[in-house]
Amino acid sequence: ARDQVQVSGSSTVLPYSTIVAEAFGENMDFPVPVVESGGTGGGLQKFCEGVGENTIDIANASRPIRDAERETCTANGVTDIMEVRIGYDGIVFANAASGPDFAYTPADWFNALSAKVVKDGQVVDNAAANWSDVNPDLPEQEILAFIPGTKHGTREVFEEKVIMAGCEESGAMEAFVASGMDEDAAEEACTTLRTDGKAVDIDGDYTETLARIESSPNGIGVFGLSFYENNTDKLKVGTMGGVTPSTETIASGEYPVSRPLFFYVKKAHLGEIQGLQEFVEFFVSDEIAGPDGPLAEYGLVSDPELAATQEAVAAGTTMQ
Amino acid sequence: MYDINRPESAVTQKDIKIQARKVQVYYGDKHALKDVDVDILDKTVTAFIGPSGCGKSTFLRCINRMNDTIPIARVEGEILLDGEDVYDRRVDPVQLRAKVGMVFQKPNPFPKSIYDNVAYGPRIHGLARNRAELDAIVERALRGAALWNEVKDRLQEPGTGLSGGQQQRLCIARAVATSPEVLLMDEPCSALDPIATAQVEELIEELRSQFSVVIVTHSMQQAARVSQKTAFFHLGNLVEYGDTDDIFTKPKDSRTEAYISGRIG
Amino acid sequence: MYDINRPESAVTQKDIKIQARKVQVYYGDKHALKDVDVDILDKTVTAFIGPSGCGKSTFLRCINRMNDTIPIARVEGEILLDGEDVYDRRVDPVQLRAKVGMVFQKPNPFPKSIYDNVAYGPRIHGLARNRAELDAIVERALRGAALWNEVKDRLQEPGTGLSGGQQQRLCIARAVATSPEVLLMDEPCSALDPIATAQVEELIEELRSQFSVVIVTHSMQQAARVSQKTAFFHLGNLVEYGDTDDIFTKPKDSRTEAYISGRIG
Amino acid sequence: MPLSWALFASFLLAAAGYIVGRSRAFASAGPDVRKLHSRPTYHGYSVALTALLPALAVMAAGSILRLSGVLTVEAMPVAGVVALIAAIAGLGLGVMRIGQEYQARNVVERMVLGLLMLCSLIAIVTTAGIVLSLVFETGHFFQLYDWKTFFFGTEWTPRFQGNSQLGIVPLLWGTLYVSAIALLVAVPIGLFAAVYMSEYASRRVRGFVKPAIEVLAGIPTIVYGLFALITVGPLLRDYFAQLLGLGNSGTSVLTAGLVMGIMLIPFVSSLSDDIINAVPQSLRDGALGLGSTPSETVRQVVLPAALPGIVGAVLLAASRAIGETMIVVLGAGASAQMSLNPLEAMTTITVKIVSQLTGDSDFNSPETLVAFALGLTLFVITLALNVVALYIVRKYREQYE
Amino acid sequence: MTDMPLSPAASVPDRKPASLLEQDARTKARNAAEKRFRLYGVAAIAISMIALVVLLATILTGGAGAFRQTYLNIPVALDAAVLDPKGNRDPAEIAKVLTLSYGKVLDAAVEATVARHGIQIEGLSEKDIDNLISKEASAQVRNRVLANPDLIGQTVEFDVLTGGRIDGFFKGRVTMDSAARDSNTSPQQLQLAQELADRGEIVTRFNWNFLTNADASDQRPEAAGVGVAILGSFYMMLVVLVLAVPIGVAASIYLEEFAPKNRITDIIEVNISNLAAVPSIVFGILGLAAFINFAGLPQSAPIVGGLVLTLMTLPRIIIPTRAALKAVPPSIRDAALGVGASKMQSVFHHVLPLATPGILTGMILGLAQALGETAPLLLIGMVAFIRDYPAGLPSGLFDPASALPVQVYNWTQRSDPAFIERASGAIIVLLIFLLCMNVLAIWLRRKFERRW
Ligand SMILES: Nc1ncnc2c1ncn2[C@@H]1O[C@H](COP(=O)(O)OP(=O)(O)OP(=O)(O)O)[C@@H](O)[C@H]1O
Ligand SMILES: Nc1ncnc2c1ncn2[C@@H]1O[C@H](COP(=O)(O)OP(=O)(O)OP(=O)(O)O)[C@@H](O)[C@H]1O
Ligand SMILES: [Mg+2]
Ligand SMILES: [Mg+2]
Repeated sequence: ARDQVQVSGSSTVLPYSTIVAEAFGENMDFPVPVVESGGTGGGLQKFCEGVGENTIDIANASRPIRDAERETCTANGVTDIMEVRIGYDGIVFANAASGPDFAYTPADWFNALSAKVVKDGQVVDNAAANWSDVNPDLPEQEILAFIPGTKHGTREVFEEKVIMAGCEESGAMEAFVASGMDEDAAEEACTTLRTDGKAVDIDGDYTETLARIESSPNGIGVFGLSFYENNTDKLKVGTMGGVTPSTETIASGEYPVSRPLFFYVKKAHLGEIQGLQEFVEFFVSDEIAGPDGPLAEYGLVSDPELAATQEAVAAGTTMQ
Repeated sequence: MYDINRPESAVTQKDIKIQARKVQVYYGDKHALKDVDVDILDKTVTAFIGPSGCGKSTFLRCINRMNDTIPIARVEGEILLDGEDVYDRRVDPVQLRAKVGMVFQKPNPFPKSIYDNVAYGPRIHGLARNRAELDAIVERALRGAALWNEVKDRLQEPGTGLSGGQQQRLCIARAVATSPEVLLMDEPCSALDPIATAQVEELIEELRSQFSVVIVTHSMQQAARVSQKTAFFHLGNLVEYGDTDDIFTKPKDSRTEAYISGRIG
Repeated sequence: MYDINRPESAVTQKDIKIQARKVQVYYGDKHALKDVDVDILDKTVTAFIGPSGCGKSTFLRCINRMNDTIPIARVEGEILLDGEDVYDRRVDPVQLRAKVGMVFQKPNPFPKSIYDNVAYGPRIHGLARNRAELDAIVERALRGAALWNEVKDRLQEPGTGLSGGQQQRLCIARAVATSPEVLLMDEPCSALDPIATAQVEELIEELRSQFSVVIVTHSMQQAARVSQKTAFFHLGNLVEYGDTDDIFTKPKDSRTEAYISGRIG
Repeated sequence: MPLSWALFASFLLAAAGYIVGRSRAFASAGPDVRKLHSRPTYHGYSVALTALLPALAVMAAGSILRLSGVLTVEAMPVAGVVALIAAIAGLGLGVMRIGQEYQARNVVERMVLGLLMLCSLIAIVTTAGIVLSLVFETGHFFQLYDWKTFFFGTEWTPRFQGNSQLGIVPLLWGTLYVSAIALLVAVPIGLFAAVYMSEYASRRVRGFVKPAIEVLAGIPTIVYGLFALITVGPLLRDYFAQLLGLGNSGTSVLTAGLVMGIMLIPFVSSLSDDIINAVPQSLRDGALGLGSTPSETVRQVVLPAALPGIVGAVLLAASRAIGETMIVVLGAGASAQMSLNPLEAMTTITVKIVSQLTGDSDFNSPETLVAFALGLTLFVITLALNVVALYIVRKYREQYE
Repeated sequence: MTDMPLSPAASVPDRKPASLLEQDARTKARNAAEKRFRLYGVAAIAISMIALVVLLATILTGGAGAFRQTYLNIPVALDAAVLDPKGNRDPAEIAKVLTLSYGKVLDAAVEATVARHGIQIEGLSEKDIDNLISKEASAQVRNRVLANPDLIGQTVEFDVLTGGRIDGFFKGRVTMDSAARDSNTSPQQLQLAQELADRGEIVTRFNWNFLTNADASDQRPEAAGVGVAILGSFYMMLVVLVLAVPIGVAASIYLEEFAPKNRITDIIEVNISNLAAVPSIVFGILGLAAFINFAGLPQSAPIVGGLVLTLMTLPRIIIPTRAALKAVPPSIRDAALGVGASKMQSVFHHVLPLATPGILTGMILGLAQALGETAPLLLIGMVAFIRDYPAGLPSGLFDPASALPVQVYNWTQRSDPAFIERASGAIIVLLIFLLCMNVLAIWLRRKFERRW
């Protein structure tokens, strides 16, 4: 029989998972769980492969499981799934530490990166070259943004909470609708980014984004909060709507760009795989996931409703 | 076209070792050997003569099926060894080649030591029970091929580092060491000096007491010296076959006569 | 040990083309050629004779520095071509080899068409200005090597698909086509029938009118027929060198005599 | 009896069979070993193989049945016993067959040939496996996504919300572009290095240089990727692209191609070197003897003779180029564009297979499933390229001797 | 017989007067071409070697630091009140105390040490002092206590890892400048470390643990090692070596020497070259489907990784092997067949030994790639955080294990910059591993190389 818990999924959740796995192995009489990184989609796919020793126990996800995925799960016999929210991930915008200070609004980002913008009431191709073209308060620096590639969940959050928000904030959304688009088309127009090399997709990880900023010092990158906090010597974070990102401002909801992180547990494995129950409980315990725990220290925004999660885990509540 | 007058006497005297019937060889489209019929006797040296490119090597390679290795070569007709068709599907060419040894026209020693070159055949056929026996076989073969004196101190050096004539003798020794029943030699003395040639001819004479030897040669003198039977090939045809003495003294075909007297080539 | 008595008359009559002085060749530790001194005349055919393994090919390969390609071979002494040391550091072996052509002992046609084999030399030396000229050179060379009739219909077929003797003649044609000043031929007729041999000998005779030809042969008759000078090698020594007639009729060295009369090999 | 024990026992039986077979063969030969058709060792092998192969076959069958669920775990010991019985039966049969006439060598060789054939079948089975593991999900993808847009679409913009543009054309273009540049770097450098090593360099130099260059193939691609990103990319951008006005992208096809080319050098150089070295010296002598320079010899005689091997080496390099991801991600970027400008960022099919497969999108969505379609399409394209390569080799091949 | 004069003078310009010592124009041109050609060769090799040196230099300068590590020597008062709250020294009870509590004990110990040395630094916060040492230390102390509960209540000397930033400071990676901006350290903390180092409490020494430790989480780069990865890579390469090389050579022999030359073998040939072009991740897809889902082998296991890499390596061995076999001149086969060797014998006795250099090259390159590959391992669960060592052979083949390239891949993605040094260190280990794997092959290849 397999004697260690197997976890797979999102690379955003991965560092938190490994911190917990390591502490779990140190403090408990169980082997250290194996934590794979394969992306949320890949992890959930493995998760939904079926029930049994050859399948994984936990899938990490940087987004909630989708209905279509639930269906596949059900079709493969993975019916009772526990959803555990572990906290929030803040998404920050940072440039090289030697660069100027930036104070953005979502509208700035929209106007800098969207393929179509509204100028004097007209929908035109985005021609902004410098940040100061977008907003005179911003430094006069060439626009070059390293944004997560389309494989990343972060991209979705970026599009939704920054670009989309900026689109609405700047009134472009209305202008798009006014120009004859329907709601969906307008939304799509909002989130369609320019392809002239100002917005550079990054398929790799934040380390790649950081390396790109080092080789192109004008660049501004999109990072996770924890990554930024580990690299404050190289990066300078920008404020969003006047709020500086931190675990506190995110937890309080002041800083807008964040998303919940989850993991999913196969209930059928709880009794079968030794240590699984303990691991899940350990993960959400106050010592670990609480605001003073190692996860928060590393940059995870602790979930204000952690107590409810702990209860649900103890009770084995599954998704409906 | 082909009207060989086989001497009946010879056939009755000795067994026929190899019987070729209507052998045709094609290289792709090229018809290289046409309707060759010949009986090669046991314990006899048969010489194949004929101008360069007439098909002597081709026929030789038919006998032990070395033509199988040339993808474009195609053989038709029958060749019987001791009455069995060598092209029969049940015949194992490996066994055939163990019986019918061959010395190729171009010396092709293995890139191994001289000793290993000669010992290879005996080794794979299990002719020696121990190292001493093997040593003896190798020495005998090398002596037979008149190479022993030149290489006895350098048996472990590579066979490819020998001179042209030495390589040729090495290949003869290699073929002899496996003691085949029939030995096909394609111009075995072409790179040899007269003395070495004489020694190889002596070896052939010696082999004849037990085996059948077929030798291709361009030297009429050599053919006359060593062979009892001679076959003359011309442009892919076997023009004439008979006792060596007859062929050289009273050839029946005008082409044979022309060749022997040095008029066609 | 070495006491060659060079016929003064010959030297004065014709220019010395190649002068070898104290040539030593070693293959690793093996001393293959010892103290060879020889003068090869222009517009003369020189025959090298001697038992197999005595160093004839080795010496031939020294003259056009083909020994450079054998890593373990080491040459000492001087070889002068037209008075210039071919082992001089300023000498370009490429130019040397263009002047001193060679036919190897083992036929080694390129894996190209027959035409390309022969045209190779003229092409790299730029001997033809256009295709027609090249065709002419190829045809002339093949005719000279007595191969034209056999291959004229298959010039585009690979040279490796020829019979042994045909390959040999192809290599002769290839060497002749570059019109070298000296032609070194290592047993050029070993795989040839008498007629072809005669034709090649005729070619050699013709080449002699302009060039110097060195030929290695095992056939005393051939040496006597084609050469004006003969050198006899034995166990790495040049034993005797002189007019062919003298060597064959009144050899000075007992070893020469023994070899010619067929007693040593 | 567990299978591992049965396996062990069969090997023991086979070893015993070898000894028995050999000695029986010696015995039946009598004083003259030549009377035997085959040498005694072959008799030994034949007995060993007749014992071993049936047992292995039974065990393999048992395992497959077990995996496909026909047999239960409990039935496995039975399979072990059956395998052992098969081994013993084979052993008996093998020993009985020994005799002067028995063609042990042929039998052994036929069995070995069978094994060899089996090994080459693995390649076929692998292909079948790959196609099977791709084709199902590809079908699924085309149910969700219009095939015309996929094959002819010139835009690649996957989105989480769906409604993505998933045209393969820009990816294909990027793949070909990057690979072509990489080969343009690797093939000349590799070939020249190979020629130099085999024709000019001394044995000592070669003995050092060849393995040293091979280290290039062993350096993890992430190193190359970072090299491209941090060193080569900015260099090309600052001193080349910006000066020529060809854009100012830090990542470009050229960057990735150059760096990948360096990684591919050993594939061309080492393999070609071996093949060139195998061309018989007599051919070189022939050419040199006619007064050609070593380089002429190499170009006109040696390389044509070595062509099939060299093409194989280049194909291998090309394959590696097509399959590479890390260098492309870091060097060429991740944006799917179609441009002639080599100083612009582009990406390749393989990169997108990896990123769509390991991304965060819904695993049932076309955005993820497209990876399978990309894989299968790439498979078909490379197949076509390989057919062309085979044809070229056949046409220009020069067989020596 | 020759009906044309052979004299070259007819059509050939007279080349007579040329001396050997001076080259005519054409020869000059040809020699120039020759020189250029040779120069290209030298240039090609020079480019390769320069690239190699540059790459190795980057790896070495980046990774050498991973082989040194900074330690702090402190006496730790193992406070019984914290570590054994019930006071009955019951191991089960002691085990309930988590590392978090040990962390507090250690914090006190570090603070005590600083106080003992009387180090006073303006603006030094308590957090700076506590973060001087690695989080790994608490696990280290806890393990020691669990192994020997009698230590509780005593003061014991411990050699603990310093934090990643402090370690970086002593290796020059972290400077006062960067620390001023860095939220995880401060100039004061570095100053403190310097003071302690001056007093001999902090030392930097060779880091065996890097080679033996398992991976560690993002918070403790200083504790991470490649032990599990080395073992995992070793197991996988064992599988690849045992399967891919013999199968690949056997398949090549069949295809090149025995298979009839027809459509089917053409298809197989094309098919094999095509397999080489299949991206490695697709082999991962296949491996997941065939070995894990169908055959039921475990996730993250070296056996599956080895099998997948075997399939991936096969074509890369078959292609060079076939080329090498093809390059053996037919006369050698003829010679063997002529003395009555069977085809099989001629191949195994003569052709194969002559083809050995090519086969070994294929092996060297194929294994190099197999050793460095991560993509296929992604799908079979080997790109993972694995702390526990796999068992010995053979059962260890079925235990979860990591691999060297995986470790590199993982570490380059971690946020703490200290992992970049570790990644370069792992690359050095990987290259050494590769070299060890190849020396035999390289030596054999040199031995078998010959011309004929
Ligand atoms: N490559 C080599 N390596 C080592 N020894 C060699 C090599 N080539 C020739 N030899 C030796 O040097 C001696 C002279 O060889 P060479 O080829 O010159 O003889 P040869 O006179 O041409 O003989 P043949 O008439 O048989 O061709 C022989 O003993 C031979 O074994
Ligand atoms: N592999 C081949 N492919 C095509 N044609 C061939 C091949 N081998 C031989 N031939 C042709 O077949 C004919 C007979 O060749 P074969 O080698 O039998 O001649 P031979 O009598 O041995 O001549 P030689 O005395 O020159 O060796 C020749 O015209 C030759 O060109
Ligand atoms: Mg012949
Ligand atoms: Mg010779």
